[in-house]
Amino acid sequence: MSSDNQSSNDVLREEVRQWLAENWRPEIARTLSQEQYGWETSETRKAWLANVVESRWAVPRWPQQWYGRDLSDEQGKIVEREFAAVRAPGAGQDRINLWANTLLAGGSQALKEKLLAPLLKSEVNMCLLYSEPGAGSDLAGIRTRADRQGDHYVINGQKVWTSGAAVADYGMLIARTDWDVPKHRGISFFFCPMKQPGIEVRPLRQITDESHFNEVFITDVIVPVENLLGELNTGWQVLNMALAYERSSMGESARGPRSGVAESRNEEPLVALAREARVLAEPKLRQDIAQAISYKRLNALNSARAKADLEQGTSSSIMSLGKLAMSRILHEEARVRTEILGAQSLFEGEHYPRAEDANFLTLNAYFTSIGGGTDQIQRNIIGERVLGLPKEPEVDKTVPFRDVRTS
Amino acid sequence: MSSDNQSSNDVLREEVRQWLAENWRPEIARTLSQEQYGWETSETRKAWLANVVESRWAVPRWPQQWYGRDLSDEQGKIVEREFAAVRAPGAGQDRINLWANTLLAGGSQALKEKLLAPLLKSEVNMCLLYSEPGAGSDLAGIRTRADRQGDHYVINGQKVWTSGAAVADYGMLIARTDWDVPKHRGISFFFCPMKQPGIEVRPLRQITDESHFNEVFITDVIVPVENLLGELNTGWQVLNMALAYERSSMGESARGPRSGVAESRNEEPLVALAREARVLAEPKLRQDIAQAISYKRLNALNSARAKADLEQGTSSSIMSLGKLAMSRILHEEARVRTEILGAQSLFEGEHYPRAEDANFLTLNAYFTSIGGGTDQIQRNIIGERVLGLPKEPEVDKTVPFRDVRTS
Amino acid sequence: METESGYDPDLWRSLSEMGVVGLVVDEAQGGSGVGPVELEAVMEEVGAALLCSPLLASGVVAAELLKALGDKGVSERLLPEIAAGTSIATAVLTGDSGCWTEEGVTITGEIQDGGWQLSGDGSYVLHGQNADVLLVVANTDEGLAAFVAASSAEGVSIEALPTFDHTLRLAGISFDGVEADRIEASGSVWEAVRRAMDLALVALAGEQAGGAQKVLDFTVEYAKTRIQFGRQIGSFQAIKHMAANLLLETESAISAARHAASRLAQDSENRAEAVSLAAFACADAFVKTAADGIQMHGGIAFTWEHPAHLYLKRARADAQLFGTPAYHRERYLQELGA
Amino acid sequence: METESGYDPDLWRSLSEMGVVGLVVDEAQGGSGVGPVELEAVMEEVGAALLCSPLLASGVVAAELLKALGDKGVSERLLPEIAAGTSIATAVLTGDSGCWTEEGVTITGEIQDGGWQLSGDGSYVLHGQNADVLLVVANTDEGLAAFVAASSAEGVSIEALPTFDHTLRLAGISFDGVEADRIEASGSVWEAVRRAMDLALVALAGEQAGGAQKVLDFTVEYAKTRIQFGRQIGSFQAIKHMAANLLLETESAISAARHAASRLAQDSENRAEAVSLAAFACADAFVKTAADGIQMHGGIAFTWEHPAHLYLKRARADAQLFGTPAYHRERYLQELGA
Repeated sequence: MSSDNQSSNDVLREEVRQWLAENWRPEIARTLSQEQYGWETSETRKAWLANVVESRWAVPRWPQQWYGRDLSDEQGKIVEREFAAVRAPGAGQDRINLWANTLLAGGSQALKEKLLAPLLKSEVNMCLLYSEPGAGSDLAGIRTRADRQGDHYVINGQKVWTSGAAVADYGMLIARTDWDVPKHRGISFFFCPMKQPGIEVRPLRQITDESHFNEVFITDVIVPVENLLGELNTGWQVLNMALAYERSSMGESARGPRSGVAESRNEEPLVALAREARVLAEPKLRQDIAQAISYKRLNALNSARAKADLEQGTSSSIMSLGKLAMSRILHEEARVRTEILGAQSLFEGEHYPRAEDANFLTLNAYFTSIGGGTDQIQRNIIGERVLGLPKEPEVDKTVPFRDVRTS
Repeated sequence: MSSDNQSSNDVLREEVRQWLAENWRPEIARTLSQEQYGWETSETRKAWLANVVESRWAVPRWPQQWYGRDLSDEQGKIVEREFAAVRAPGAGQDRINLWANTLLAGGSQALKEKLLAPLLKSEVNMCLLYSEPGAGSDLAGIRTRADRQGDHYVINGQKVWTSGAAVADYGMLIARTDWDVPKHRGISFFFCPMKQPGIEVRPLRQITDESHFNEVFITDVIVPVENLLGELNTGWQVLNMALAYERSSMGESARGPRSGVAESRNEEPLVALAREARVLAEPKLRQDIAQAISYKRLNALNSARAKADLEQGTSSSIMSLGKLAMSRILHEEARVRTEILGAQSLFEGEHYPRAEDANFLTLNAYFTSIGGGTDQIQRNIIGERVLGLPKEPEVDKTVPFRDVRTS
Repeated sequence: METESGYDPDLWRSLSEMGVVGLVVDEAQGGSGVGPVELEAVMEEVGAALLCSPLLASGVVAAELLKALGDKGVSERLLPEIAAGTSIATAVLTGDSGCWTEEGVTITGEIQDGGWQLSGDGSYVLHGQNADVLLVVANTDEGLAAFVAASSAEGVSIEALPTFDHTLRLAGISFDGVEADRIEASGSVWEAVRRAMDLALVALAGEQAGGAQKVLDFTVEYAKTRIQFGRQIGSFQAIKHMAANLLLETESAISAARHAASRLAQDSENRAEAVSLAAFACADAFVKTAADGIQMHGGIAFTWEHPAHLYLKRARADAQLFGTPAYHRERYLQELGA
Repeated sequence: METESGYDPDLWRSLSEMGVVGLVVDEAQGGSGVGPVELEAVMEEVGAALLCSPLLASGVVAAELLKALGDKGVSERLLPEIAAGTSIATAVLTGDSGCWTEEGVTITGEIQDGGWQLSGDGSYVLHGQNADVLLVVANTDEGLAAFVAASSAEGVSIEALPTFDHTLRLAGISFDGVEADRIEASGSVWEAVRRAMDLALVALAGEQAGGAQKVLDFTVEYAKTRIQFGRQIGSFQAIKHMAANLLLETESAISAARHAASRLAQDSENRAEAVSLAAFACADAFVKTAADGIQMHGGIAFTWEHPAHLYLKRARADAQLFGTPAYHRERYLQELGA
């Protein structure tokens, strides 16, 4: 690193610090730290984010033209670190804001002018309209259609596994725009306005008896042509870019128990549970517990190695393992919890919070092993993209979508 | 069952009993019971078998024309049971003699006249020439060729995993006779004379440091046209019939330890081993031992159910599970043996017979999980033939073999 | 399946009329007079249909316990009602620990004013909330004894326990000086309990085997019809090989359950070995099949409307009901003399 | 790999000259003066190549034990020779039980005629048959003590043990009143042994991780080139998914081994936790990868000529060498405070 760089970095750091000192006032910090995270964004948060965006700290790596400062990645990190040091939100969106990055990369001038700033300021709510009942593992098999009529597209179809659809202003939607070419080549990517009559949102009841997701029925929904991202029929590429943002963040966290039973910060949850259930001395359980904990620790070590590799500029093959690893961690932890509880696991409800946890986690583990690409799909991806193993023969790769077999 | 049948069965039973009373003399019984089984057949055994064949008890279900009596399957069982009751060998070959049944089903008149009787009398030794280095799981991918020249075929190629090749008089061989049709349709099936110069047999050293198998190099080997089984280019069908005989007998037995350490007849080997190693009280090991034993017992129960089904005339889907089950039994038993022995398993040799067993069984388990169709192939077969799941797209099914990709 | 009262009275009546409830009750007492083999076969159907009824509680555990205790008078009074389904009986055998050995007995009986009175807290009582007749095993001065009490008797309080599997009904039952009739056992009371529990385990094994087979059936069916990437998903090895492994599990479970049933029917010496093998093999097979079945379905089975999760819940409940698989593996090894 | 003497003297000389043998020896004593991190990296290569040498015995266990014992005189005499590879040292720490705790020590030392003499039977001595210098931990009247003896000393008898993995050299060594020099430990002798064993476990973990990665590499390579059914076998999900699972195993093993090495390098408080995690994770990963690797190859790997079985043998040996995976899982849980 040249000393020129070094000194300009110092200048930048100082500038951020000073701006934060002036703007990140104690009362804002206090209000935001006490907020519950949910679909609705508070006014205080919106105001703060607006300030961050207008001061060009939200997306400093982006071009000047779009609220940015044309900073290098390294300089972007400096900004993020200063924000993180005082726990101020809003920076680093050029790295993590899925919606804004997708829009910047693929949106029309008009759409960017209209939505980039609101997205960065969390003034609009978004949802994902990708999966369909008939297109789960095979996302390119979607049958929702978009037909051009004058200066807009008319969308018809059905989406599923959508979270936040009821409060969303826009959905990132993939729809088929050409039925006479192979499946990957006839898909387009839209920002679909959600507040219109043709959108019907029905909550989906999960096996955990929760409803985090919706089915969305789409009937004659209107999307202006400027809401098309990328070129017509290149939606598969836009989608894959957007998915890359998502995947890179999976495998690092997952929901824990929902019982609300306080867990010791100092002890592994499985150890604490076994201690409480007075079975911590059982040799077979001890082996199972050690193994389950090791899966979690090993995944954390893998993630740390992947991050270190990335920071050194080498791309890491380990990153893609996180989701598969997490699936094993969650299923195995739920299994061992059940083993620890024995007959207690028959129960549920407020008097049996430990059983509630074990049963919930058993079912919720499928959220990871199925959702966002099943373990089986994930193993395909790892085998093909990481290990370079050949793909299977694809029977529908060159067939016009119209002629592809469906359920 | 009609009373007519019943009385004719009684007559048959009486006839067999009387014949055995006259022919199965104590000195023969004694000599044969003391014989070691090997590739060579003793003179006493040959003489006994010749007597059985000539008296038409070897293959009573077969036609009169070929040493049989045209008996029904039920009547055949009566003959077998009487032989079994006095432990006399040689009956039931119409059910279990792979070579003779294959020859009867597919052989030319000339070949049957020449070899059927010697096969039933164990006067000729046989081997299997199916697998090739390039055709393991994909048996139809063989590249050994048979070219017609006048009244014989000339064979060139290489076979592998052949047992008994060095002492065999004939080998059941598959070779390619048409290269311009898809792979399954250009294969023919031969009885190949092994005692000729173009046959070179090299022992294959296994990972268990044993040599039960050979590689066979075949150079300009001559096979008379009458040694073709079935029609030209229908060898795949003949082969599948022959394989059916083999498969139905797998999954019921496997080699045990080779240390020669006497094992208690009353105690499960894993229990005995753990007791001897003074770790039988360890709870984790007890779980592993119980599980490993259960795999074996469950397979025995499955086999018994399959046999009962067959005897009642219902075909059983369980039969095909035996080989896959046996693979799990053997790998798991070897694993638990290692677990029981701990550091002892580092050793081998006469002073460490238990370690020798654990290590041998660990490696030898692959004989079952790879040999005769890998577990993976076996799961395909079960999925497709038993559960009726669809086959994978076959890229080489309709391609002329000449154009098929090979390693 | 799931109903408010825990079972459907009409269904219960049909089962009774078909002779299912009285399967193990002698013909002289209004039962079908058949045995464990037929019971196991019926339970395979019960498992496949996720049937929710007091069959296991009343027709199996209670009926077999009465038979094994051998008090002619009590049997002649109760068994006909049980077989006819007009009376629902259940057994109180353990307390909060859910321990199914002699040490697990938590109720005590003592003589007060010339009659027996029961006190203490029982738990894990199958269909306790639906029972008319309670068979109670209790500690007394004279050792373990068995009693009959009416669920409506004074001093009985029954609390439904909140089960995760809503098709399973369990209750905690407290006894506070409840008057009860002592059953005059012809032999050891605990031996009678063991016989009843062995039959219950065989019935449960049949339910598990039948449940596993059903899950495999509808999963394979789905794999044949669901198209992804232009192919039936069952043509992919990932799915096909899971299915093949599950077939091995389910067929083994069926073999184990039927084998244990036939050993009970023969009153064979190594019946306990066969029962414990069936207990853990069938429990594990059902849990694995139900769990893998969800994975093989993908997203659709993550929805409440799809039945797959109901089978997983039942499988998990069955695996804990009368001792965990680990407990039965240990028992199996002991029966093998180790 | 396999040689008659258990190692190749030319290779040993090269390793010594490259500084590999003296990796953990201070520069002042002729070593490279680097630490566990570099050692682990070298051991990954050792595992990949199935290298057979006294590196672990002499350059790791013996060298680290001497350093940890802290007897300046002895260290200055022995470490330079060890680092240079001119002397091969090994440690005698346990007997026939193969138990790697303090209770496993089987040698006793007592003063006779004014000097120390050692007696008893040691076993599982790494490269004992090739060693010049024996470091012996023994029980004495004053508690545990460490000694140096020459392998050529009177009363020493060395018997090579018949190892299943022919690339592994182990010996039983008997001491019959062998004269030895006592090492003046600066602290607890057993604490020094633990430090040496921790380093040995990290080195072994590196070897296992490297071995696993190598097996995965050549197996994936084979799956890309082997054609069956007109396709590379790696295009079948059965093979592809096994490979993906093995990648998770091997990457986790590498992470665990490197993490443990860095914890040792920092002399971190929770070093033991990191070491035991690496010990069982790497052992299991290597065994699983080597085992599945054979299955993925099919028949060709069932032949003696193919290297796959050599890796399985090494994997199995490594998994037993300094305590089984189950032992280390238990230790891990204890380190977590459970």
